[in-house]
Amino acid sequence: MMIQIRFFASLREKLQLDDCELELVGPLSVEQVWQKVTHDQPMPANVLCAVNLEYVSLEHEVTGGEEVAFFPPVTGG
Amino acid sequence: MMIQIRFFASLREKLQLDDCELELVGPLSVEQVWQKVTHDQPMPANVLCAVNLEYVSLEHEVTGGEEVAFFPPVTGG
Amino acid sequence: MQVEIREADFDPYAELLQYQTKMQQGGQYGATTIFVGSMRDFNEGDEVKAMVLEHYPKMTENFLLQISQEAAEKWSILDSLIIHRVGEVHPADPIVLVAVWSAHRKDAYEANRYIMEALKSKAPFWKKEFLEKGERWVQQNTPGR
Amino acid sequence: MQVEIREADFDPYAELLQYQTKMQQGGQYGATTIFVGSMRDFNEGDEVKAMVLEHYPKMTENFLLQISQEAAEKWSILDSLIIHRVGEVHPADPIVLVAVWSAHRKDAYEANRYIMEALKSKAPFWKKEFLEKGERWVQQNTPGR
Repeated sequence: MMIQIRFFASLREKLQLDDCELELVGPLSVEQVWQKVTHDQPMPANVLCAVNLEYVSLEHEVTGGEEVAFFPPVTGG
Repeated sequence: MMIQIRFFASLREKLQLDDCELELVGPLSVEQVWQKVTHDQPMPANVLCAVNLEYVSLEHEVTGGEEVAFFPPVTGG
Repeated sequence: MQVEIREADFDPYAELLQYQTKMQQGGQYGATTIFVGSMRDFNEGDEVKAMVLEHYPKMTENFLLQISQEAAEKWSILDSLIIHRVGEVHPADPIVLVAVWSAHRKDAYEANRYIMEALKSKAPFWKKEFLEKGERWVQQNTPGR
Repeated sequence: MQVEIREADFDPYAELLQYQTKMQQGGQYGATTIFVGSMRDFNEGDEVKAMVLEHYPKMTENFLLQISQEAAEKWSILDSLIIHRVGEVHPADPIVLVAVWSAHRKDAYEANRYIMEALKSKAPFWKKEFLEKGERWVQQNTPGR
């Protein structure tokens, strides 16, 4: 099962990673997803994470078919 | 010395008093002004009073030349 | 800082656009808060057909200017505008417009609410409602409601 | 209840007039509160020439709709409207419009501020500022400021 991974704003520029896909062999926490796709780059303390367009904690597990997004603190309004 | 007296809104209608003048022989509190011009009608507890367009308490003294206004609770906005 | 009493119907959004264009402070304010009070067709269980707003000329303007100045002392604001109707109004007509321009939203929100609460509790305006049967003076404004 | 992401400049006052006309609830609402956030030409000691607003499509709309619904559950409101710009903006351009219609002012003020604070703290938008020399991402929004 595949998952889609997206990065936004300063995080995308800093990591120089485009949106990508990852093949899952078993369930992964979003923190483990980060480790895999960034090749173990340290995660900034204030990174926010969403799965299927909803905020989740880093312990949230994905099992396949999800869209996982990582982004910096929001600055809208 | 004369003072001008004005009544507004429900108070004007209830008292059936138009704006009027009063000749002062000495200083009067606004409460005493009320008594004179209304011929001792009881003053409703929530009456507001202004002298020269500024809120004052009923003890405020007028000495002549002022505009004294009595009105009910305000209901603007 | 401007305060106006209007004897005819006004469009708050057209007024805002016009005032803001004249202000020429675009780029300085990050936050604009606006309150528009409009006439409701229902009050205290009765249908209201029309309303007449009386005021105390000059004292009203003085008072509104005074609360605008108080707001400008308490909060960091760039400008403010108050427009208030008098005379006969009908359901849906705008009655009051309060606008505050500030660099930041906290000041803009708090100053706007301060002005409205002061206006509601102390500005010398009075409303008389015309119902299907008869008329009545509104007794008082509810604090903070 | 409406939520919109705009890719082009908008006039908040024209939008309000249009939305309110369509609402057809005149006479029901006594209180309309409006917040307009505009681009400032100055931030953290630097002149800002332009800004690019990025967002997370779909998540943004979902989130804004969710906070509109939360506001409608917490307060008694008749309708609400949120418009938020994305793309390139310049000083004085409107960035966000939040409007709330209610019978009474307390609900309208509180619901509007609730929506703005939630939007500022959690709606997935990001600002990149363009200065005289170089560019930078805005690091974070200040709570309640």
